Order: sequence, then structure tokens, then C-alpha cells
Amino acid sequence: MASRMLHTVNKSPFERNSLNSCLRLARKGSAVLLIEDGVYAAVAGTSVAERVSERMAELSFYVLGPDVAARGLGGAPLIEGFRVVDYDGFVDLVAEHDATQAWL
Amino acid sequence: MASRMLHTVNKSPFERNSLNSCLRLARKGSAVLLIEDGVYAAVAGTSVAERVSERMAELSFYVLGPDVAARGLGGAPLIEGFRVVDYDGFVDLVAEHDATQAWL
Amino acid sequence: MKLGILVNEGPFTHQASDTAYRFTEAALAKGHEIPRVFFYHDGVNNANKLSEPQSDDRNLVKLWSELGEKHGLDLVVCVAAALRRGMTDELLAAGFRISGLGQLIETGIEADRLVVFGD
Amino acid sequence: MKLGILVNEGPFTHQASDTAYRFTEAALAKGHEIPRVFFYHDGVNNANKLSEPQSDDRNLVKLWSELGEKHGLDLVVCVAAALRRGMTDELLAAGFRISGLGQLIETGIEADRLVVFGD
Amino acid sequence: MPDENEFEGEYQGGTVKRFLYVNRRAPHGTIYPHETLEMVLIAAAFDQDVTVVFLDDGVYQIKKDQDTKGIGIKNFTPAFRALDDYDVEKLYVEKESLEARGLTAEDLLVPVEVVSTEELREIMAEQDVVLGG
Amino acid sequence: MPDENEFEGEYQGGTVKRFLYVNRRAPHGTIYPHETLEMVLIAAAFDQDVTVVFLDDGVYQIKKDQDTKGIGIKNFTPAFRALDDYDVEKLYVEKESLEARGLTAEDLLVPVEVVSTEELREIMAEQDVVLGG
Repeated sequence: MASRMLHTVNKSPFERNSLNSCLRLARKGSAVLLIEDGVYAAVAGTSVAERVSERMAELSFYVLGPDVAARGLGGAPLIEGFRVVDYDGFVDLVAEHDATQAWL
Repeated sequence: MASRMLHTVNKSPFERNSLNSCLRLARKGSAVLLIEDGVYAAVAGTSVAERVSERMAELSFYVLGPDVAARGLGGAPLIEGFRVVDYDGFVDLVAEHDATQAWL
Repeated sequence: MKLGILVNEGPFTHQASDTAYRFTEAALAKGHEIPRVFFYHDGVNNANKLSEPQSDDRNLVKLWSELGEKHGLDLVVCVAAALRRGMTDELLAAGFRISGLGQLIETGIEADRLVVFGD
Repeated sequence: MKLGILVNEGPFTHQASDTAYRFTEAALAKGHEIPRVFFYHDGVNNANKLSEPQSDDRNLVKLWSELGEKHGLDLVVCVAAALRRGMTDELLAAGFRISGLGQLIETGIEADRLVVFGD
Repeated sequence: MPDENEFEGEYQGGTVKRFLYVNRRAPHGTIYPHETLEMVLIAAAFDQDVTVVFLDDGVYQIKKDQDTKGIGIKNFTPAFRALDDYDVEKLYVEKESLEARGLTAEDLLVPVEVVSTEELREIMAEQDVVLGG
Repeated sequence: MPDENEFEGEYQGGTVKRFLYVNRRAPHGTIYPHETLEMVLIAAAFDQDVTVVFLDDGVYQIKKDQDTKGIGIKNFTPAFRALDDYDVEKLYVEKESLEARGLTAEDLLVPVEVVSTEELREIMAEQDVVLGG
């Protein structure tokens, strides 16, 4: 019984509604991993940061480090509570959760 | 001197920020033509309708009829002020304006 | 009036190519001149002659070829975009040719309007 | 653990294929089994052997072929998606094969997880 | 609709998993909804436990009265009516998504269950394989 | 960077038009920003009057410190620094887009003029050919 989902989001939160929908529909206790252009939502101090912070108590948030570095955000402060993983960590997250859902 | 622009928007206003940016940056006196998935923004009574109506006095709004019909909106009431054109009308709009900008 | 056309997406995946085709057809019917249709980004896939859609759906590659032949259109596929996408001379449908991005800029300069269809 | 992979976009245009490749590589290095990599939508273009990116950029078609050969991966291109996009047997890079969409569902059933990379 | 030959070698393993299809995109502007529906039909042919949800612009996929003749694209959406023949009966639509678009259940071409965001969250959480997106 | 052979048959017509390039997308997630930059360079080689604007996620294209080694993709963004050599000097960034993303002009890898939405509106309205999007 898939009760713990890993959600991935690969779209910019400024351009698309994918992150919004993920945050609206991810059940308490599941994990959200931001990848590709999705990583912009992990940065502190943007106009979308509060929407993410609001669900920090209920969801676990991860961000893919190589995508953060690629976008010049390696030195930027992330929203408190985010954990940075690499591709190995991505694989571990998939294995540790019961199913994976990609928000495209 | 290109002073009258025709702006086209082909993205759903619910999914992307293309229409928002077009409405923010289109100068008074220019025209906006909604095509493809952009036509959803022409329908009255949605959560984005007001944003469009707010610029109705300054911009001319058009919507591509074949795309409206394809999406099952042929009978839906459109926001007041919208003019429906077909591909011929699209061509005329391009010819009548000084330049065309596609918001993708 | 001279209307240049830029197609930025492949057939089927996005409607852009359909809209561009219908716009081009309407413009020609109205007596406008289409000096060039330029295919960039995934738009280069519009020239792939191996494309075989379901029999009850439109075949955009064929439609472009036929429109090109009927009106003597210059259908140009960008070489740099085509190379990375594996769209080579041997796949080129009738009426298309591969050339440099400069041809797009030239169209922008020489046409009265450039109309962009993309995603 | 058995991890099935679904790739929904072509190389270069979207990062999805890059991410899928890197994920697959990491999963294999960790000892997981990848029973199948399935290519759907524009993902079928990952199998096009004619793809020739700039010499200083990655060649995803080759990377998938090499990873496939090294680990005996089953790289499957969806026939229906491939037909409309003109991705035929003659264009197939080493290690890829074309088959039905049922192979994706089978992967979903038999793998412990199915991971989707798309746009 | 999938070709007959898609069903060659139909799955005989006996395992039944819960397949969730997430429809979040408008029809016709892109091919994703059409090709996602093809994935639904194959999973059904494999006798899997299929659930289809419509949210965000995905609700437009099942809007009545779509007529694509003017855009020259084959209308794939009547095939949603065939889902019943494939025993795909769990179709859910998010109420919030409908309302934002000024739509109601009467505007839809197939019978669906309109559910709240909270209900949809529970339905989506209890799945094994998630496709679409 | 474009191949040398892209410049074969360089435009000799003498007409100069105002080419506007609109960058609204983030880098690396899609190829559009990279291929749009190639279009900028060719227009410059044709001695056209080129303006490049960055708004929405396009401002991320010129963020400093991008390091794409970890994602295995060639970083095309250093080529923005070459725009000056091509006499492309009119680069504008929308202030509102920067602010929404918590960025300032100091975060950018090329010298640009940061302008208000009103100013950008005027700049974008006075163009002949608009590319990007």
C-alpha cells in the first residue's frame, strides 16, 4: 500500500502551476524533491518561498544539488528545512518511498 | 516605426505566466490575439477573466474561433469586448499591425 | 505583403506547427507572399519524411511538402538545430532544404512581418 | 530493488533525458536493477542515431547506447509514438528496440518503482 | 485508440497494481493528453486497477462539444467515452479546478465523480504507479 | 556559439531593422535560451540593430556562478559575455522580475540596464522583428 509518496517537480514555480498543484495535493508525510528548473523554488527570499515554507511542517523537502549549482545558486541561501541531495540521494529517495509521482 | 504591436498568446492562463506577462508589457493601443490553449482566457466567469477585463479599455482583444470550437467553448459566453476571428482574420491582424510578438 | 514564418516545434507534440500551417495557407489564399518558412528548435522535425501518423489523423510533413510544392515555398530547416536532433539530408521530405540560421535573419530583414509559432 | 524508467522528452530540447540518464547511471552504480528504460512521447527521439550534437556538448543518444551495452539494459522505444515522429528501425541507435506500449505497463507491474522523467 | 497489435503478448503475470493517471493539461495544444489516454487503455487491457484523475487544465480534456475540424487535428476525446467498455470506471475530477474554470459536472462528456481537494489527495496517495503528470 | 559557416552569404542588403530578443525562460531546463542566443549572434553578425531583454525566468539566464558540470550539460551562458564583441550592447532586465526572484544587478554576469516595467514596455513596443518569447 503506497502511503508514502515521493513527488518530483521539475518546473519553475514562476512559470508554471506544477509546484502549486503538488503542494496542494501532496499528502502529509510525503516528500517533495525539486529538480531541473524546479530548484528555483528552494531559494530563500523569493516571491514563492512562503508558499513552500507553509508546508514545511507536513512535507519533507529535498532539492537536487547538481541542478542548484548549474543555475548559479550554489551560494544562495535555501529555505530553512531543505535538504540537498545528489543523483545518489535521488535514487535513495525513490527506493525509500512507496511510489513516485512526477509533477510536470 | 513599429508602434502598434500584435501580441499572440498560445498558453493556458491557468498553467503558465505567458498571458500575465503579455498583459503587463503590452503597450496601450496594441492588440492581443489568443490562440491554441491561450483561448481559455477569453471565457467569461473564470478565475482569470478579471485580469483580462482590466486591460480591455487599453488593448484590443481577439480570439481564434477554430481553437475556441476545438476546446468545446463554442457555446460559452466570452468576456465582453472580445472579437472572434478565423485564420483569415489572424492574417489580417498581422498585416494591419506593425509587428507581431509571440508570448510562448 | 511579405509574411515570413518561423516554426519552432515539431509536428503532433505541439499545436504550433498546425497553426503555422493553417496561417500560411490562409495568407497565401489572401494573396500575400510567403518568402520563406523557417524551421528552428524542434521545428526541424516537420521535415522528417519518415513520419507516419495514424491514418485518420493529419500528416503535417506531407501537408507542408504539398503546400510548398503548390506555391513554390522556400521551406528551410536550420542546420545547427537539425544536426543535434538527427534530422539529416537523407530524411528530408520533398520541398525542404537545410541551411544556416542566417536565412532566418534574412527573412526577418526582407519580409514585412515575421510571425512566430512555437511553445 | 527494480527501478523502471520512463523518458518522455527528446534529447537537448528538455533536460528530462539528461536527468533520466544520470539517475539510471546512479541507480546502477548503487546495485539496483533497471529492468527497462521506456521512451515515450518525444522521448523516442533519444534513439535517433543520426543525432550529432556540437563536439563540446554531450551526445545523449550515444550515452544511452553505451550505458545500455555496459549493463545489458532493455531500451524500448514506443512504436506508436515513434511512427508519428518518423523514428523508424533504420534510425535506431545500438541497443534500442521498438515495441508496444504494453511494455511500459509491464514495467510498471514488474518493477518495484517506476520513475518518470518528462516535461 | 491503440492498435490491435499493441495487445500482443498481453500480460499474463496475474499481478494487479494500482495505476494512477494524472491529467493536468488542456487538450489539443499538446499531444500529452492524447498519448496519456493511450497509456490508460493499455493498462486497462492488462487488467490493472486503473484510476484516472482530472485536475488543473486536465478538466478541459473532458469538456463537452469539442469540435476540432477547424484546427485540422483529430479529436481524441470521444475515446474517453470508451473507458467504460475497458472497465475503467474510477474517474475523479477536482472540484476546485472545475470552479476556477467556471465549469460544472454538466459540462463534462463522461460520468465522473467530482471530489474535493482533500478527497483527491487521499485517492492519489494510495497508488503504486503514477503516469501522466 | 554559431559555426563559422553560419555566416556564409552574410547579408549584404544594407537594410537595418530593429531585432528584439525576448528571454523569458530559465536556462538548462530547456534548450530555448541556448538556441535563442544563437539567433542573437547571427542577427548581430548581419549588422542588425539588436536589443535583448530579460524578464520573468529569463533573468536567471544571466545569473553569475552557473556551473553545469554536475548535470553534464554544456554551459552556454558564458557566451553572453561575448555579446559586447558583437556590438550587442542594448541589454535590458526588468526590475520586477529580478525582485520577485530575490536578485539584484550584482548577481548578473554581464552589464545590463535594469529598467521598470513601464520603461521595458516602451523599449519592446518600438521593434520590427521579435524573436524568442
